[in-house]
Amino acid sequence: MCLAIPAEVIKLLPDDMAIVSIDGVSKEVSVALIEEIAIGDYVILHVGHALTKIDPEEARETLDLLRQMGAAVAEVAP
Amino acid sequence: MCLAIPAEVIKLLPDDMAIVSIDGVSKEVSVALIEEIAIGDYVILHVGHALTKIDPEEARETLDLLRQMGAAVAEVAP
Amino acid sequence: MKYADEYRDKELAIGLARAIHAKADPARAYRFMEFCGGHTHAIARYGLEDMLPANVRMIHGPGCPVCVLPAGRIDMAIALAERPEVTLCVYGDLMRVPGSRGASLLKAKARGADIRMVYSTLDAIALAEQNPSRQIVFFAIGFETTTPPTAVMIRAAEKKRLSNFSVFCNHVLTPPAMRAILDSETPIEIDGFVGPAHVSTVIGTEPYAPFARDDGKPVVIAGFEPLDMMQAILMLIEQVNDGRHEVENQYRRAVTGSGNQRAIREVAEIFELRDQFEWRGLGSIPASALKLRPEFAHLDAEQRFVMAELVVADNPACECPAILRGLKKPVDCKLFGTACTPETPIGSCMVSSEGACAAHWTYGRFRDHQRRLAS
Amino acid sequence: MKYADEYRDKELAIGLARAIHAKADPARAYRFMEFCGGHTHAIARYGLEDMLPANVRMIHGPGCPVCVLPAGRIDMAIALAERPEVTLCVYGDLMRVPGSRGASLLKAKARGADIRMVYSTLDAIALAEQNPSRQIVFFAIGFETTTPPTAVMIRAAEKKRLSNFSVFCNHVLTPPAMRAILDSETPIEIDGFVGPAHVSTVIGTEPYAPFARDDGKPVVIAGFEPLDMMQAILMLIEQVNDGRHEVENQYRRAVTGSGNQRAIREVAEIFELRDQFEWRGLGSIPASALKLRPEFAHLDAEQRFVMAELVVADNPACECPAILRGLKKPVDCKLFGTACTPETPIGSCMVSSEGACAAHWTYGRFRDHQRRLAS
Amino acid sequence: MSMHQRRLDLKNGCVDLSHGAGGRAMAQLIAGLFHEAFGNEWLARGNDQSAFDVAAGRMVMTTDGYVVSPLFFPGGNIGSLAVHGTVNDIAMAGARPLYLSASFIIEEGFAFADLKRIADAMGEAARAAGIAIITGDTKVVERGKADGVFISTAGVGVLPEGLDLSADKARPGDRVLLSGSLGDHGVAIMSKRQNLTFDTEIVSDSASLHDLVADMVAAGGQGIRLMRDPTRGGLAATMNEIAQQSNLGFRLLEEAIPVKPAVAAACELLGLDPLHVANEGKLVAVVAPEVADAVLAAMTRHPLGRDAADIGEAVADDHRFVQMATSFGGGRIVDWLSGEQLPRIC
Amino acid sequence: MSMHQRRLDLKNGCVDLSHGAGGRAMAQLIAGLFHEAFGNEWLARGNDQSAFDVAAGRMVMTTDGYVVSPLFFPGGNIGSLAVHGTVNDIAMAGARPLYLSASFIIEEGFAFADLKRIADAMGEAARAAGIAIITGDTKVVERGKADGVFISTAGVGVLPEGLDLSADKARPGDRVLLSGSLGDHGVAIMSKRQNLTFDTEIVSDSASLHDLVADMVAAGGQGIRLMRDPTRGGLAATMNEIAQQSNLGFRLLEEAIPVKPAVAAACELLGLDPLHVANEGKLVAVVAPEVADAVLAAMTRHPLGRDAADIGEAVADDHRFVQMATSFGGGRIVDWLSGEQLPRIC
Ligand code: SF4
Ligand code: SF4
Ligand SMILES: [Mg+2]
Ligand SMILES: [Mg+2]
Ligand SMILES: [Mg+2]
Ligand SMILES: [Mg+2]
Ligand SMILES: [Mg+2]
Ligand SMILES: [Mg+2]
Ligand SMILES: [Mg+2]
Ligand SMILES: [Mg+2]
Ligand SMILES: [Mg+2]
Ligand SMILES: [Mg+2]
Repeated sequence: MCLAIPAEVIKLLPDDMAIVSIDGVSKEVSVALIEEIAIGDYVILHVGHALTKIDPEEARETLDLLRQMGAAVAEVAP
Repeated sequence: MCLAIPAEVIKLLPDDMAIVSIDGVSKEVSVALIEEIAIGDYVILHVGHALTKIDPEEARETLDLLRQMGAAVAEVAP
Repeated sequence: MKYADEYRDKELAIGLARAIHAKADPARAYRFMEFCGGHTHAIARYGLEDMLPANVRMIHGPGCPVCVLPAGRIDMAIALAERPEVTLCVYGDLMRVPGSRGASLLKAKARGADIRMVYSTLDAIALAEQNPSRQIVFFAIGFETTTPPTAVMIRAAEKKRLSNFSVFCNHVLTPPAMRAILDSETPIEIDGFVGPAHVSTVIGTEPYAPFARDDGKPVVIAGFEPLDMMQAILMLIEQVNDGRHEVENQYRRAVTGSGNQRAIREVAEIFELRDQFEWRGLGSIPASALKLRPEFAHLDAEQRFVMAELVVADNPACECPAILRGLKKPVDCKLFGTACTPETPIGSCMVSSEGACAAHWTYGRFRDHQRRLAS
Repeated sequence: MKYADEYRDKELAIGLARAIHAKADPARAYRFMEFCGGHTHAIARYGLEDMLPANVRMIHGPGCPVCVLPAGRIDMAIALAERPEVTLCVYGDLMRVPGSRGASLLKAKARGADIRMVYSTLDAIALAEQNPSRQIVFFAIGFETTTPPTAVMIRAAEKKRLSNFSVFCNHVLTPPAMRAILDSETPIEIDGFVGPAHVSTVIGTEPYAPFARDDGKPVVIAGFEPLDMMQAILMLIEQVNDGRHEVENQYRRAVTGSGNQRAIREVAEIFELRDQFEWRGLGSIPASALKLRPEFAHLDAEQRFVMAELVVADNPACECPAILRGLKKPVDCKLFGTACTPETPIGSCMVSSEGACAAHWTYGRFRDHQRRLAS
Repeated sequence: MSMHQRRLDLKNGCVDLSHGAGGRAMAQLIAGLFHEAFGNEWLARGNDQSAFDVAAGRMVMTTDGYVVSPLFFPGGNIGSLAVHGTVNDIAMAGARPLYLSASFIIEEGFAFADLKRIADAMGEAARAAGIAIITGDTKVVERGKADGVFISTAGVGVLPEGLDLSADKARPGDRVLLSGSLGDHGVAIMSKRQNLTFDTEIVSDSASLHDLVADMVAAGGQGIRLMRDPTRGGLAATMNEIAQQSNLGFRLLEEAIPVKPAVAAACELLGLDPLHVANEGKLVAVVAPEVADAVLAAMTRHPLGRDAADIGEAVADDHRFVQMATSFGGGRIVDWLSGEQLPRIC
Repeated sequence: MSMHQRRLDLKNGCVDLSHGAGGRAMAQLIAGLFHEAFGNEWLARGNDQSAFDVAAGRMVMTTDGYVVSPLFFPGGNIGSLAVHGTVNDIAMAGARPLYLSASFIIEEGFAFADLKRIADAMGEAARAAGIAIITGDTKVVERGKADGVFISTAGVGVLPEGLDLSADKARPGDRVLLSGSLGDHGVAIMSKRQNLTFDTEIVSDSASLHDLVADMVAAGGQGIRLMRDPTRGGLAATMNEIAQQSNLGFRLLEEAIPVKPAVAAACELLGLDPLHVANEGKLVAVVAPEVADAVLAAMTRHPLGRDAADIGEAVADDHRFVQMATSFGGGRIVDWLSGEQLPRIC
């Protein structure tokens, strides 16, 4: 459910609007639901609204963990 | 101006309407402008309204006159 | 078609043509104006010109209510139709009538105005009933013939208490137009009139009496079939030859002296005279048109929509004023067949196929060519 | 696509798949319900089933707000859209959702109802501004994810004082649906939940605590990318193996414990709980949906248009209730692939491509065939 | 195709946007309705084009779009018309029609039942003409973006050797032959138009003329200069087009031109000229005077040319006037229709 | 034609009903706008059909209707599309396109300037493809009964001897070749749709493929089983159609299928699958394994096949499944698009 994709804020507009970019596609969206927004932030975009910001630290840690989980087995597995 | 054609009344309808016939074409028209109308009457039809009845006597007389006028000359002309 | 085919008989036409040739005095010219577009149409459609002597010339009059509607009234109608809430109902002939700067209802419709062609006033009433959320305006035009059907419609709208219906009234009167032609500043060259056919079924022959009596012009009311026309021409020639100037009635099968009293009464109860009205090609003519009486103001589109009167000057190069007075012919106009054609009419005489210029373009042009060849 | 492509990496997937195989105890079965259609989609789209051990089975939950919308609410929307003054704005997914007797918004549109697909709530506002003479109704659906955008729209409508705008509210809540599954009469066979991704960006992880604490079910909130899913599955296996039942958060890059406070506040100010709401496939669930607060009654389409509540029974042959509780699979339904296909969906699980039956039809069918061949 | 779909509900169903989206619903509509109605080996192969064998020689190609309103009218419907009209444009070259293509643009909400009647009429008209509709296309547009259904057909045919009919080939002295009475199609259509409704026995003359043409070609051979079907704009438009393209004039005889009384009456009622009214089963041929009698005889022997008549001749005329001697005895020009064909009050 | 008319006001004028009524206005529109843009000897003759010589052999015929909205889009307009699309359906048979017909259905009020841009684009596309639009038709309908302009083109072409490509000819073991990246046309169109507007550099791939096809035929000859352009319904529809008609299945490799990042991003934004999105300048060929490398090499040498790829193979499968190994490592079915292509929220 709830189709939503990560998008980078590339321009802030009046009235809680912003332009986001996704791999060469840009679109005007609402950022009214986000407390503090800045250019360069990544947000989760759903039906034309930014729902939340993506935390780059957490994202990196999750990836690291993923790598460790796979690697750990690879080492122990025969 | 004022495209109008002779049409025969073939049916009387409520609300001052009637069906008229013109050589195999029939159409519902208003006869509200005619004082007394009867099946078999010919009327002058204009924009869906009967404007006046055609007087068959006068029509015949006009034709007779036409014939005479032409014939008279035919006789006198060389 | 009974009461039509008999009056299109070729044999009788030959007889009448002979009679006309016999009666027309070769020593003089007969210049008759057929007032009505219907007559113009008959002349063109049946090729009557070919059957008349060269010294009997027919001058096409202003008798087409579509042609004489001025550009300003068309502009007003377009502005009305462009209002988002309005659906304008018009007779088909109106669609191509030029407003100012090339505008027309056809083009306005193409650009999005809601304009519907209707065949009868009753169709407009039906449209109003079927579309209660839209303002249906009937673009009423026409001479005395077409006014009674508008009156019937207004009665029906009253009876049905239609609150979304109104009339943009442009009905005009024939006698004042004849008067305007006769009172023209440049002396006109007309020896007599073929009087209206269907107008006269409504108003009778009496309204033409002054033109015979006061102006000394013979008038013969004639039907629109070609034999009607030929007979009327013959009757006019006889009046001229005799030095008479009377109102005669060739169209007795449908026209009486006093007309259709019921229709006259209805029209009188609903409409009243305008002080002035602009005619394309003839200019402003006093007491020549009708408007709704104050009792029917609620059905008057000009009041409901507070329509501003628009007046647009006729193209000065257009020779219609002279043509309508018998002073010039279509080919005398330098716009004829170049800038002005039935596809892009400039003056009133080119607007409907019954205008003098349009009829000549559509049906008669080849004769100029023949004449040029002959000379 | 940053923050997406990294989580679709094939090499990392192979590692995670190995880890899952290593951690999954061959002696037992792991039956996890992914609540969200987004997870179902990821499983199907990326072919995750092929990468899991046979004893780890994913059960597709009710987590698609389109699928769970009951036929009665669709019928209500159709009746609304059929009103001549109404333009109904809908998200595209809704167009094919079946109402009763084969009806759908797509078919109602074909038959003349004014139904417009919008991408965003802001489009509905623009439509209302551009069409002041029409009643614009927004068909609001969705879980906690989609409710805040509706709230933003309602604030905008208030600010712009739109008198021709209203909302047909069908927003539903995920925790009560999970509760309904857990409280099902027939004991369910689910060992843990992959918890919602984007719902949780709004409401946070806390609302899932009771399912872990009181029901003893491990819950791992997971993103919608395939590696997110695999990591979550591994985390669930570890919880099961450890005998733990906690709420864990795999989707930490976008989900916090307490969620998006601003969004939660907006929603709370505008909406309130309904006593009951019907879910397709799950029946009536108490306190599982939202309606507009009395302060916003003027924007509530159900009140403005005095909409009658319509309830339509689910097709009794449809196995969705059992499928949504993990008791049956799509192929166990005798309508699957015959009467019920994505073109003619009968139950909630076939409605959107994320329903259990639709996902199996669209992406997974061939495995039945392969299994039949193998056996 | 076995695609696990419910059958098309041909009784109560209607077209929706999914039938134009390139998915299963579209495939089902095409297979269940169009292939069913047109039934031939080419369509059955299900390709985006169809192949056929040709002998060396000369072919013709034509297309017409059909937007007639109402879709169903006395004497036919848009489907039969879409076959007849295109067959006729092939036949007017003197060619034998072979294959048609059909492109449908359908408004969402259009009833399957009506679409089936239309497709069936097309199939029937094609079979009657001995041709096949071998390739097609279906698009669906939103409500309010079409008018029920539009059909564009294209057709190809083969020319008999040595025949090269063309509107620039008329010569002074040529005779003008008309295959039958004027205005039936246009009057039948107008009789069913909203706001115009009148009753008449007149039915559309819509018919495929290639068989009549074959008889004419057999009788007149290369003495036939050109043929044309007087459709939109009627005989008047056709004669003026030919006059322009051949740089000459015509003299027609009104008396010789057949018009049914009811057609004449309807035209008087509406203020139209029968010479401007559309026909869909009539042709005009301009032929060398030497073959005129033979071609006319061949025409009158054919059921579709029973009322054929010699209606006039081509004349030298730099002004390219189409003149007509009226049955009343005078002369007039027969001009193109100006603007649209509108009912007139004056 | 000298018809004493004012010139078409190509700057500010627009089509009205008179331009479809068969009179002088229509003749002027056709001569002044369409003949001007398409300019060729056939149209100049002004007949209702056009003739051309053919050699003995096999021909193909096809038609498509074009109803694209918006009419003008990045990379083309409805006019260029109406040429490319129909040329491609001819080319997909392996045939060389020869002639097109064009049927226009125009909504009153449509600006001449836009019509001219469209006609010019058609003329240009036809000249670029080395073909001619030799016959046409113009209809005008009332406002609200069309969507600006619809164009139906039909086309004919000649087949090289011995070539008989058909969607029922795929055999297990055959390779599937795709000529380039997917979804560019559909995404370019959607980026300009009202309520969907987004910005992207993506332009439609609309192009005539017959030249690429000729190179492929030269390289693969009768080893080519069939070709098809994945238009409406995208690659998914095309592969499923072939599977149905050839009664087999396919196994595709997601990794091998080129999709531009911006197309992928737009699809994610709208909840669409690039495999369902329309293309107008791409083709799929199913070829015998022996010729696969040679054909692929010929494709990649051609500018329109630069990104061509071998994307999978045909397999025996009574269920006619189109399967795909995902780039993530799993497997899935590639099904037809269900219903219409709608942006999704979930
Ligand atoms: S040709 Fe045109 S401009 Fe000249 S007089 Fe006639 S109507 Fe007027
Ligand atoms: S196949 Fe259809 S009817 Fe059967 S369970 Fe799934 S949704 Fe219900
Ligand atoms: Mg044609
Ligand atoms: Mg034709
Ligand atoms: Mg036609
Ligand atoms: Mg096609
Ligand atoms: Mg033709
Ligand atoms: Mg095609
Ligand atoms: Mg195609
Ligand atoms: Mg296409
Ligand atoms: Mg044509
Ligand atoms: Mg194709």
